[in-house]
Parts: sequence; structure tokens; C-alpha cells
Amino acid sequence: MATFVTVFVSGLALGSISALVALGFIVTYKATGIINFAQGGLVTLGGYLGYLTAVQFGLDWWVAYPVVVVLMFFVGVAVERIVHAPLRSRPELVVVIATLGVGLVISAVLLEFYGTETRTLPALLPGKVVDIAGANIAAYDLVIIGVTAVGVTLLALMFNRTQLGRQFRAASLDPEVAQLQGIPVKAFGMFAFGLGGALAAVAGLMLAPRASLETNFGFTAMIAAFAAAVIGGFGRFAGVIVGALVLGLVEQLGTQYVAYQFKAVYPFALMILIVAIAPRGVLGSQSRVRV
Amino acid sequence: SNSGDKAAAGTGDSSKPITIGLMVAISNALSDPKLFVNPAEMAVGEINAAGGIGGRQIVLKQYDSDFTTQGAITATQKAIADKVEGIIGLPVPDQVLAVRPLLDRAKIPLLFTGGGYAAAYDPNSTKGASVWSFRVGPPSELTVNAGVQYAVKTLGAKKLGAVLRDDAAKGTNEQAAKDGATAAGGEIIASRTNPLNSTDVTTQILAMKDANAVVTTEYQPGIVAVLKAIQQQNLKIPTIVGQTGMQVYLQKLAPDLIKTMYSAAPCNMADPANDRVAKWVTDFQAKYNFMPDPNAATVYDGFYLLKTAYENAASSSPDDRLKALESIDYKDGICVPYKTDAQHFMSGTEVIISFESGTPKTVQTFDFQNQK
Amino acid sequence: MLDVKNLSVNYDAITAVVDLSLTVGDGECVALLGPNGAGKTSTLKAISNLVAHDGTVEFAGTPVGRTAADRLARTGLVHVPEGRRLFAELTVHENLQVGCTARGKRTPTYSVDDIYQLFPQLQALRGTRCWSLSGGEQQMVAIGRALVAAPRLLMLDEPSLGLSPRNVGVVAEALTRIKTTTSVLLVEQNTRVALEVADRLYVMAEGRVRMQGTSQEIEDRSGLLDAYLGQRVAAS
Amino acid sequence: MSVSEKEATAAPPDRSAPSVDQVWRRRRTGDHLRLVQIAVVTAILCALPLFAADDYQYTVLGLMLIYAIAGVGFYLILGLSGQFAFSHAATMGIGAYSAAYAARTHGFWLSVLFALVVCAILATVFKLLLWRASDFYFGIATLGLASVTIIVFRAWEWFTGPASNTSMLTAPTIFGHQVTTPAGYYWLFVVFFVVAMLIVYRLRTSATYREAIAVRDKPLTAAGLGIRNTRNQLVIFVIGSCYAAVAGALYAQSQGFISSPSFDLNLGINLFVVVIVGGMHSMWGSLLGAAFVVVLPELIRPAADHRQLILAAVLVITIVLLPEGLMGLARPLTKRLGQARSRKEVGS
Amino acid sequence: MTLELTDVHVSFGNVRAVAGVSLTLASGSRMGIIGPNGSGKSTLINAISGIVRATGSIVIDGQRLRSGSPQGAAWRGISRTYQTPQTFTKLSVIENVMLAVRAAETRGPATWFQRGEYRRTVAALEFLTTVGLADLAEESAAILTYGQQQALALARALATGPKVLLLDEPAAGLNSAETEALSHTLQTVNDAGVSILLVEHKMDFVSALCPRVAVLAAGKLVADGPPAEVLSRPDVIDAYLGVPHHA
Ligand SMILES: Nc1ncnc2c1ncn2[C@@H]1O[C@H](COP(=O)(O)OP(=O)(O)OP(=O)(O)O)[C@@H](O)[C@H]1O
Ligand SMILES: Nc1ncnc2c1ncn2[C@@H]1O[C@H](COP(=O)(O)OP(=O)(O)OP(=O)(O)O)[C@@H](O)[C@H]1O
Ligand SMILES: [Mg+2]
Ligand SMILES: [Mg+2]
Repeated sequence: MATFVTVFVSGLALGSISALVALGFIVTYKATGIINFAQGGLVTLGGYLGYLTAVQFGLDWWVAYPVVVVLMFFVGVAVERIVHAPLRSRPELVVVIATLGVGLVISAVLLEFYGTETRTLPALLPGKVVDIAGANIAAYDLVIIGVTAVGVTLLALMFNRTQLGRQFRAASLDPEVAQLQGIPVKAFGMFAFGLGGALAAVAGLMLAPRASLETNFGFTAMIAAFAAAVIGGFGRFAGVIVGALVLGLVEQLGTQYVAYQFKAVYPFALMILIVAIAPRGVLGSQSRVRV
Repeated sequence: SNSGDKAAAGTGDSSKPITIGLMVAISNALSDPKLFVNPAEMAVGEINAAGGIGGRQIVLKQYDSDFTTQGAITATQKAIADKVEGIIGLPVPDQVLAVRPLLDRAKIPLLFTGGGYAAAYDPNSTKGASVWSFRVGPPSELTVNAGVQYAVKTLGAKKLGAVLRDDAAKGTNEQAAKDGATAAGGEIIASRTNPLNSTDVTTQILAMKDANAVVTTEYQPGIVAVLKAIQQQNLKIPTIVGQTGMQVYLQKLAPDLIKTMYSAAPCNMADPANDRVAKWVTDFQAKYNFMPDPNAATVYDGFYLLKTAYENAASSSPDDRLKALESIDYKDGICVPYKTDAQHFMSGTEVIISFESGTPKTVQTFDFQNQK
Repeated sequence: MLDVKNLSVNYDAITAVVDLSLTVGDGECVALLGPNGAGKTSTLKAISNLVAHDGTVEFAGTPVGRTAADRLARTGLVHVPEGRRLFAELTVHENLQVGCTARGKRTPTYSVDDIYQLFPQLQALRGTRCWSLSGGEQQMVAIGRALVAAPRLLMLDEPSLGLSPRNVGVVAEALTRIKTTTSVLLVEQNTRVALEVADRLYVMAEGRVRMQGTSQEIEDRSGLLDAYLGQRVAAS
Repeated sequence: MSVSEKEATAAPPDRSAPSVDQVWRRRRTGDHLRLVQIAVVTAILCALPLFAADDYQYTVLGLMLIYAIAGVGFYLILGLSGQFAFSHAATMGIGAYSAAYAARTHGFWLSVLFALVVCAILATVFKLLLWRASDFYFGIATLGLASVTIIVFRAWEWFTGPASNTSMLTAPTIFGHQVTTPAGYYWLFVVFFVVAMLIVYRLRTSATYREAIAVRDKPLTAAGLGIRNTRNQLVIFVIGSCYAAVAGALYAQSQGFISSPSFDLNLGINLFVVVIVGGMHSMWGSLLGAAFVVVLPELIRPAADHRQLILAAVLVITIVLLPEGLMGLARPLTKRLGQARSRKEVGS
Repeated sequence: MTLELTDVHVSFGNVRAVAGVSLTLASGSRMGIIGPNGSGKSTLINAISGIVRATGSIVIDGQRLRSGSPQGAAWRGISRTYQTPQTFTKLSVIENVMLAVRAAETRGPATWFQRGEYRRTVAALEFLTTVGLADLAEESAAILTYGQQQALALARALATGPKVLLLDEPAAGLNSAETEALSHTLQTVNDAGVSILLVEHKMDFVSALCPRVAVLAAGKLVADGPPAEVLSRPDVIDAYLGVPHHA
């Protein structure tokens, strides 16, 4: 039982991580219709900026981290200026690959400055372990679960319940007509990427203490997050949660109870199966075209 | 140095410089190029200042071999086109296997310094290693063996868990761990392979709940993940790692967790008891401003090994040079004395380093070659 | 309210509008007629700054210059584009709410609720995502979305498209109703509707204005009008 | 009323419809031009070795052709058919391992054939499994597929060798002639590449090509015209995968050694770069893109430490500045060759 | 070529768009369908052409159509236009039509020889001439105006060699002169034996073209008969026309 609880919570934590990473690109996607493949790079950058401020400059985390989040907002804006604004009239796929390119640039820049040495960011609750039903759970994992839950709730409310959220969605669905409704589409694009950057910072800062920082750190996390987002139905906050938790649980339970060698196969195999059965994810709506 | 003006038969036309290729993964996030490049520069500088190899000045050419077999092949091809007379470096054992046809055709020796297992360079192995490949330093199975022996015999841990990095060496390492444990009177109760880059090993460690120690061949991030998972499970058992443990220490990756960590490495770069190492480390640090690790030392030593072999060779023909390399017996290496054995590894020394006090301390030394 | 002088629109090698001038007075409803491909849609797009163009456009006394379409919309220049173009994933209600963005501080003649009264059948569809609506339903939402924006100048590109005769009547009525506060520039293929609601008409063909006058004047010369409207077809 | 009667009765401007012969001739000219292009490119490829002095340079050029072959296949899948497949690199890997497996006993030609058959079958199965998934869902699902494939490579050691390391120590024999040198491989690849382009040319002039665009842009409408959407997409996916299979087989042969990291996500990304930087709407884009992905990094190797940054930055800059990819740079050339028709002006 | 619908239903979730429609379109006949916005006209056409799934039976020439298979319907000779023109903008105008011409050929694999393409070019150009777009044949379809797209859609529909032509508001966006020309074209098409089912809100057009008009309201057929009779029914005037129609 204790083992099961540990594996279960471990899966939840793993899922929350994917969800946290997914939040950033979901926000950008909902507001601009672009899947930002630079998100992985941004998460990495967020982690490294945390290292720069909290470790190298020695600032307290409650000073350093807000600064990082604000900085990353502007990095996100810069990404928008570089690969979204000039590519408005181009096919989505091209923009997507351009964002992927920006992600590569970010990794390369970090490599220039930090080389290949791995770094660690101190955890907020170092070494603290909580006993739940006989299983030991890192307190930090619970923090991650909490932050993810709050983030998802706030964003879901923002996008689905407020005028601003509606305007964002409108801008992503048809930028030209959104402009005709008086929506400042360009500024919105910048804000959306900025918000994506800020969320990447949150994810990076939360994840870095759990793993070690290296320049590919965010990219790996991003791939898992994509899988989670797809399982749930891309672009839906509730879907991300469902998808991420399912993935995390399947991976941990599969590793523990089926065959550990295929650890990385379980989540992807599940995702492929779900896409095969429900082509728009479990919470995605059916075909959106009619003629 | 005595070889400055000695016209050695094996070094060739002394009026021309001798080109040596250094294979490094430059543009990749997995290893740090300066751990290869700086010691190479240092060695070449010293050798050239002392008259070069048999009077021939070394020209050092650097090739970005990346971490892929593809990268190794293109880089080696380029090196061959540049007429190098020896290659040092390459980070991954797969790469050594991949360049076999090229080495065989060009008849150029490769002194391999990355991590790796015997199959990659033992010419007698079934995996198709080239006779031209040599391993500077001990192979990973010896590292595992030393670690396991130490855990069972000295730490008294009869039940062991093994977390193995998912690479070509995993099978060999698993076998080495099993054999080592059995020989020492212990047993491996759980053995798990971990994909590269994965940072959550909770389930792997859960399988080792009843172990008295855990052995791992992981890279740094993996080691940290294992240490964290062990702590989280309140297991309070020692972890024995490979030479990357030194890097975990140097990079201060888990300062609060390394107290229960032991590293099996060719030598302890921070060992004040070993004068020669200490002096070299001081010189190195003064010059490059960072603490080298055993990897850097083997690269540095590699150049001296080539020099020694070429100067000892009967003629500059490739076959004579090969023979000379196969009979290397070089005592002045930085952290180990070198002696080539039949499997083409040039050293078999492993030290166990404890980090209990926060600084690395050598607690045991294994000398596999001289044991046999 | 709107003063367009010497407007020209080119798409690469194709010239869509040539040297076109037109005005819309305060509280006036002006219709733009013309055959297929005459350049009507291009004219509206140029006025909203959605396509590159030459010539000057003055809105409410100020030159439009390069002001972006969203700024123009917020100052009251509201454009209902050709082809309905609703936000497909948003519900009917959300589309109307988004329409309020351009409203600013102006007091609207139509609130969102008024739209449901104008087109009662939308009431039942409030929560429906717009991609699934029928053509006519979409058209109603598109018009409603513009009405709630409290436009000072409303530009409609073929509003009667796909509407049942009854709903065309409703729209015509609505246009008459907002006249007091709003000027209207109407592109319409349905000549009868245009003649009914517009005070003045311009007839375009081949990118130029070929005929202009009050509704009465144009109606009196319907033979000529037909000649123009038939031009594209006659040519081929 | 302000209209002059003169203007009103002005004759409608001169618009003449083209005759069937005119239309047909212009279409055929376009096709012939493409054949000429293939001839010119072949000539260039034959001339390139004049500048290639050593094995290393031949290897790089050979690799470029392999990427170009895989890239052309990807152009069909991604550019023409609009299927966002991240699995192309994995397909190439499957081709490589299958070829290596068969080559142990059956020699070069049969190994290529075997790779082709295996990949065609697997591509069919994958595509049918995911046939209802659209755009990004398909993309992410194939991304997962690619990851799973790599893991399977590492697990199935009977097929891929220990930890997915396979060496191929047999050289291909062609007309009794053994190919062992990089130069020999290069000429072999030129032949494969030209054949690959001729097949694309053939496809380009067929109705299947047009239908692929229709299915990509408006699937429902295409279905309403009686076009078999799934079949069309499947056919193109399988053809494209066959290109990857051949590229993989050639890769395995020329490298003499393969291991799974060669076919991981990095290759997947590189193939996207090949197609997108090259130009997504042209069958030649992938050759330029392959040069970008293979040759450029070799050229800037002296920049050593900063190579990754330079490559990434050049990638972004190219995408931003060249709307039609590198092919866009060649556009004025093809235009002058007579593709452009002066458009009749409306209203003037 | 009789088209027979029996008790056709289409539902989307709890929206019953078409609720039990039965009608017969005799071979070579013309029939108009009118009805308020959202009454299910387009959905009915979608059902017949297999774009949406429907229950009930749709029979053409004695053969029952499989529900939800657009290809099946197309191969049986059902062709249609759409309420919003569906133009393939990445193809040229003539290629848009050539797509349809090929669909009319035997349903085998793409012809391997150029001959097929030549024949398609000839045929496509002919259809473009019919709808008056021949001069734009080689232009990219992306530059067409709304009205021109409507014309292209008609050419494409004709090119599939239909037995039954389903038209969803083909005159939308056309002015009176253009509408008249369209009416003329459709008559010619019908004279050649193609049955026409026309959904339209332009009453002049419908009553001029169709000897028979059916009224759909809330998914049900509520009236059926000659236009003059149907359009003067008070319930039709009230729900649909608003004011009495004067032809
Ligand atoms: N994006 C474009 N690129 C190139 N040419 C275009 C573009 N949009 C329109 N045109 C051309 O410009 C001319 C005028 O088009 P416009 O859409 O303004 O006509 P319209 O009067 O609105 O016609 P309709 O009544 O059919 O909608 C047409 O010849 C059309 O082909
Ligand atoms: N795919 C769908 N999903 C959900 N509801 C739909 C769908 N398609 C149509 N509907 C609904 O079915 C009803 C009938 O729509 P339909 O398009 O058939 O109307 P119509 O008679 O063609 O109207 P119009 O004259 O406005 O074009 C509408 O209320 C519409 O919202
Ligand atoms: Mg228009
Ligand atoms: Mg309709």
C-alpha cells in the first residue's frame, strides 16, 4: 500500500510538472493559435535565470524569482517580435518551426555562457519529506502540485470567464476580424507570448530544483507536456490536467508494476492509442468544420 | 625530458611537424569541451617546448565529433584527410565502434578517453572493435567491479541495487556488477536501466527498498536523481557511483546529499596525499582556472603515451607504431601508471573516493592489471 | 463622416480599385453597387486599412493615414467583412460580447440583449459555438456583433447574404433605426434592398465609380444600372 | 446624377479567354521545365566532385544527398499532403536497421528493397491507426511514435544489435563492382537521388498531386467531389516513407555503422529544417535544405564553440527573411525561364 | 435518376436540424427549397451529399446511399455547391475544375499518362466557359471574389457529371443581372437532363426557375407546391417572407 501511494503521488507530481510546463504554451496557443516550440528553451532559460539571481547573485528567492518572472515576460515578448510578428502571413507550420529555432538559439546561448556543467537550484523545502499513508513524499512535490492547480484555475477562469479572455481567443481564431472588432491584436500577441514566457519562468524555477539544470532541461519536459496536452484535447486547461495526470500515473504505475524497461514508452503509447481512438483527445470537441 | 633531440626511429621525418587529432564533442550539451581541450593544449605545449615527439613539433588539430556515430565518422574522415598520425579523444564508446573501418583502412591509432566498456576497443571482442583503438584508463566494468567489491567487502552491504545508464555498456556493466557481487559474497537484488535524461527514478529506487547500497553508472544528473530518491525514501544507504561522482562534487550538484556517496575513479584529483597529482592539479588550475577531473588527466596522459610509443617504435610504419602502443609501460602518468594489456586497455587502477567529510578522500585502491 | 479621395488598390499585378472618391455624410446611408469583382470589397478593406492602398481617407474629419484597423474600430469605424467571418470557436453570446470591444465610451443604440430581440431566434442559440450555425444565423450574429459596437460609421459588406426575405427586412429596418446616430456605407448586391434603405448610391464597375446619385435618380435610370450590373457577365 | 453617357456605354475592356491549346501548352511547358531542372541539377551534382578533393568532402556531399532524398519524401508528406509527421526520422531509422539486417545475408540491392517493404508496411499501419487524427494531433502522436521507435530500437537487440549498435561490414556490389570509397558512394547516391526526383516529377504531373492539395486544404469538399481522402493521404504518406526508407538504407551502407541516437528527435528536427528552410512548396527545396543542414555546419566548423549558436541563429534568420525558403532565392531564375505569365489588369 | 428521401433525420446533439423529411425529386426535374434561416435546408443538402450522417433512407435510381459517405454520393452522381464557396485556393481556377472532371472518370487509380490530363484540361475549360470564368482559367483561385467563387463552385459541380445537382444559395452575392445569367445556365443544365434541387432565399430566382417549391421549417416540410401557391400561404409569409411576395 505504501509503495502504491508513493508511486501514485509520484505520478501525480510528474503529471503536475508536465501540466505546469504545458500551461505556457497553452496560453500562447489560445491567444495566438501558434504552438510555441520555444517553450522548452524558455523553461530552461527561466531555470538558469533563477540560478543566476538566486545562486550567483545570492539574492533571496522571494526577491529573485519575481524578478526572473518579469524578465521572462519580456523575453517572451522578444520571441514574439522575432518570430511571430514578422511571420503573420506565413503558414502556421513555418512559425512553429521558427519558434523551434528560437528554442535552439536559447539553448545555444546558455551553452555559451554556462557550458555543459549541470547546475542545481536550491529547493524551497530542501530534503523535507511528508508521510502520507505510510509513504514518503517529497514536500516539494506537493508544492508543485499546488502551484499547478492554482495556475490552471486562474488561467482557466481568465480565458473562459473574462472579456479579456474572450478577446484573446477571438484574436487567435481570426486576427483580421478581431482587429475589426477593435481588439489590438498585435499588442495581444506580444502579451500572450510574454505571459507564456512568464509561465515558462515559473515552470523552470519550480522544476530546476527537482532535476539538475542543463541546457536541454526544458526541451525534454516540453515533449512530455505536449503529449499531455494532446491527450486532454489541445488548448483546454481541464484537458491538460487530465492528460498530464494520466500520463504521469501511467508512467509510474507501468514502471513499477509492468516492465520498468519501457518507462518512456507507456506515456507515448497511451497517447498514440488515445489519438487513434479519440482524434481530438478525451476532452476535445468533435470536428469543428462544417461547410 | 630525455627525448628532445633523440632521433627516434618511430617518429618519422623529423623536419616535418606531426599532426595529432583531438576528437571532442564541442557543440553538445552532454559534456564539457574544455575538459578535453585544455589538458590537450597543456600537454602539447609542454611536449613541444621539450622538443616535440622525436624532434617533431606537434600540431594539434581539433575535430568536433559530437556525440553521435555520424559525428565521429565525419570528424575521423576529416582528420584522415588532414593526415593526422594519431587520434585522441572521442566521448562515446559507440563512436569507437563506428570509426573502425576508417581506422583499419588508414592505420591510425585512436586513444580513447571517454567512458566505456571493453567491447568497444578490445580487438578480441565480438563487437568488432578495431585493433587500432586503445583505451586510456580503465573500462567501466572495472569501475563497477571496484564499486561493488567496496560496497560488499568494506561497507558490508550484502544486498545491492544497480541503476544502469541505458547505453551500449549496460549489459556488460550489469554482468560486471553481478559477477563482482557474487565474488565478494553479496548479491544484486534489483537491477534497473534508466533512460538518459530522466530525472525521476522513484520507481527504480522503490525496487531497491531492501538493499544495503545502490550502485549506479549514471551521469551527473542521474546520480543526483538517485541520491534524491534514496533520501526521499528515507533509505539512508550509501550510493556508489562512477567517476562522474567527482563532477557531482566539483559542480556542487548535491552538497547536502553526497555524504553517503562513494565514487570509483582512476584517481582522486583532490587527494593531497598524492603529490604528483596535486602538483599537476595546481599547475592546471593556475593555467586554466578550474579544477580538472580524471577525464582531463587521461587526455593529458594520452599525448605522452603517443609520444612514448612513437619514440619507442622500431620504425615509423604503422605496424611498428601499433606494436609499440601494445607494449606501452609508462610510469609517469598523472594519476595512474600505464601498461597496455591484451585487451588494449592501458590502465586498470581504480580508487574509491569517499565524500563523507564533504571533501573527497581516497579510501581504497584497486589495481586490476597487476592483480591478474 | 467619411471622405475618400482618389483611392486605388492594387494586388500585385491586379488593379482592383482605380481613383475612387466617395463621401458618406453624417447620418447618411450610402450604398455601393456593382457587378462581381468590381472592387467593392476592396474599397471597404482599404478604408479599414486592411489592404495597402493609395489616396486619402478621412474619417470624422481626421485623416486615417496608417491608423491600424483596431484603432479605427475603437474610434467608431466598424466594418462587417464579407463572408460573415465569426469567431468559430466562440459561442454566439461570446461573439456579441467581443463585438462590444470597439464600443469605448460611446453609448450604443443596441445592447447585446437588444440583438436577441432584433433576431429572436438567436436567443436559443446563445451558447452555441458559431461554427455550427447555419449561414443565415451566422449573418445575423455578424450584423449583431457590429451593431453592439456603437458604430459611428457602419460599413456592411453584403449584409443580406443568406438571410431569409423576412430577416432582410429586419436588417433594413435596423439600419433605418440607427441612422440618427450612425452613418452607413453598404455594399449590396440586392438592388432592391439597396434602393430601399440607401439615401445615395454609387455604382462601381471595373474598379471605378461609373454612376452616382440619390436612390430616386438611380431608380429612374434602372436600365443604365442594369447595364452596369451586367457588365462582368456580358464580358465573358 | 453624375455620369457621362459616353463612359457608360464604353465597351467592356478586352478580356479574352485562353484557348484549350494555349492552356495545355503552358501546362506542358511547366512540366518540361521541370525535366530540364532535373537535368541541370544532375549536371551540377556531377560537377560538384570537381571541387571535392578528399574522402571527407565526398562523405559530406553524400550525406547531403541522403538528407535530400529523405527530405523529398518529407516534402511530399508535409508540404504536399500537409501531414505533420515527426516520425520521418524514425522511419529512416527503421529503413536503416532493416537494410542492415537484410544486408548481413542478402547484399545491397535486396537490403534496400527489404527496407522499402518494411517501411511501406509500417507506414501503412501507422497511418491507418492514426487516420482520423488531424494536424497537430497527428504531429504530436507521431512525435510519440518516434520516441517509442527509438526505445524499441534499444530494446530489440536481436534486430538492432547491442544497445542498437549495428555495424555493416559488407560493401554494396554494383554490376560486379564493389563500392567502398566515399566517392563511390557519392555516385551511387546521385543515381538514387535523380531517380527519386524523376518519381516526384511523375507524381507532380498526375492528378494525385492536385488531389493531395485539395484533400490537404479542404478535406470535406474534396470528399464531396468523390476523392478518396484517406487513400490519397495514405498513398503519399507511404511514398514519402519509402523515400525515408531508401535514405536510411543508403545511410546505413555508407556509414558502415548505425546506432539509434542517429535517428532521434534531432534528425526529426533537421528534416523539418530541410523542408522548411529549403522551401516547402518546391520539390527542389529539400536539396537546398539538405545543403543547409549538412554542408553549412561543416563549413562553420572552424567556429567551433559558437557553432550551435550560429546554426540556430541562421535558421531563424533564414525562416524570417526568406518567405519561400532558400528556393525563394532561386525564384527569379525560374521566373525568367518563362513560368510567369503577365496577368491581365482589371479596370485599366 | 429519381432521388427519393424517406423520413430523413439529422441531429447534432440535441439539435434536430432535419426532422423527418420525405420528398421525391423526379428525374430531370427542378425543385426549390425555401425556409427560414436555420430551418435545416443546408443540413438536408449535407445529408443527401453524405457530408453529415442521417437516418432514414436516401435512394437514388433505386440504390440506397450510405449515410455519411461523401464519396459514395459523389460516385452515384450527386454533386453540389456550398453555401460558403469552398474554393481550393492553392490551385489555379482550371485545376479546381479538373479535380472534379477526374472525379467523373472511372474511379480507378490516377491515369498514368498525359492523355488523361489533356482531356481533363479540355473538359474543365469548357465548364469554365459555361459559367463565364474561362478568362481567369489560369489564375490562382485565391484571387477570386465571392461571386466568382460561386461561379467556380458551379463549374466544379457540373464537371463531376452529376445526375442530381444540389445548389445551396448559388445566387447569394450575385446582383440581379448575374442572377439572371445563372438562371439561364441552370436551365441549360437541366435541359441536358440534370435534376436540380435548389436552396435559395431569392424568391424571384426560385419562382422563375422551379415549377415546384417546398418549404422547410424547423426541420420539417410544411408546404410543397407551385411557387405562386406556396408563396401566398399566410404561414409562409409570416414565418419566412415577412411581407407578401410580388413576383
Ligand atoms: N487578395 C487578392 N489578391 C489578388 N487579387 C485580388 C485579391 N482580392 C481581390 N482581388 C481582385 O480584385 C478585384 C476586385 O475584388 P473585390 O473583392 O473588391 O470585388 P467585389 O466588388 O467585392 O466583388 P464581389 O461582389 O464578387 O464580392 C477582383 O478582380 C479580384 O480578382
Ligand atoms: N454540425 C452542426 N452541429 C450542430 N448544429 C448544427 C450543425 N449544422 C447545423 N446545425 C444547426 O442546425 C440548424 C439547421 O442548420 P442549416 O444550416 O441546415 O440551416 P439552413 O436552413 O441552411 O439555414 P440558412 O438559410 O440560414 O442557411 C441550425 O440551427 C444550425 O445551428
Ligand atoms: Mg465582395
Ligand atoms: Mg443554409
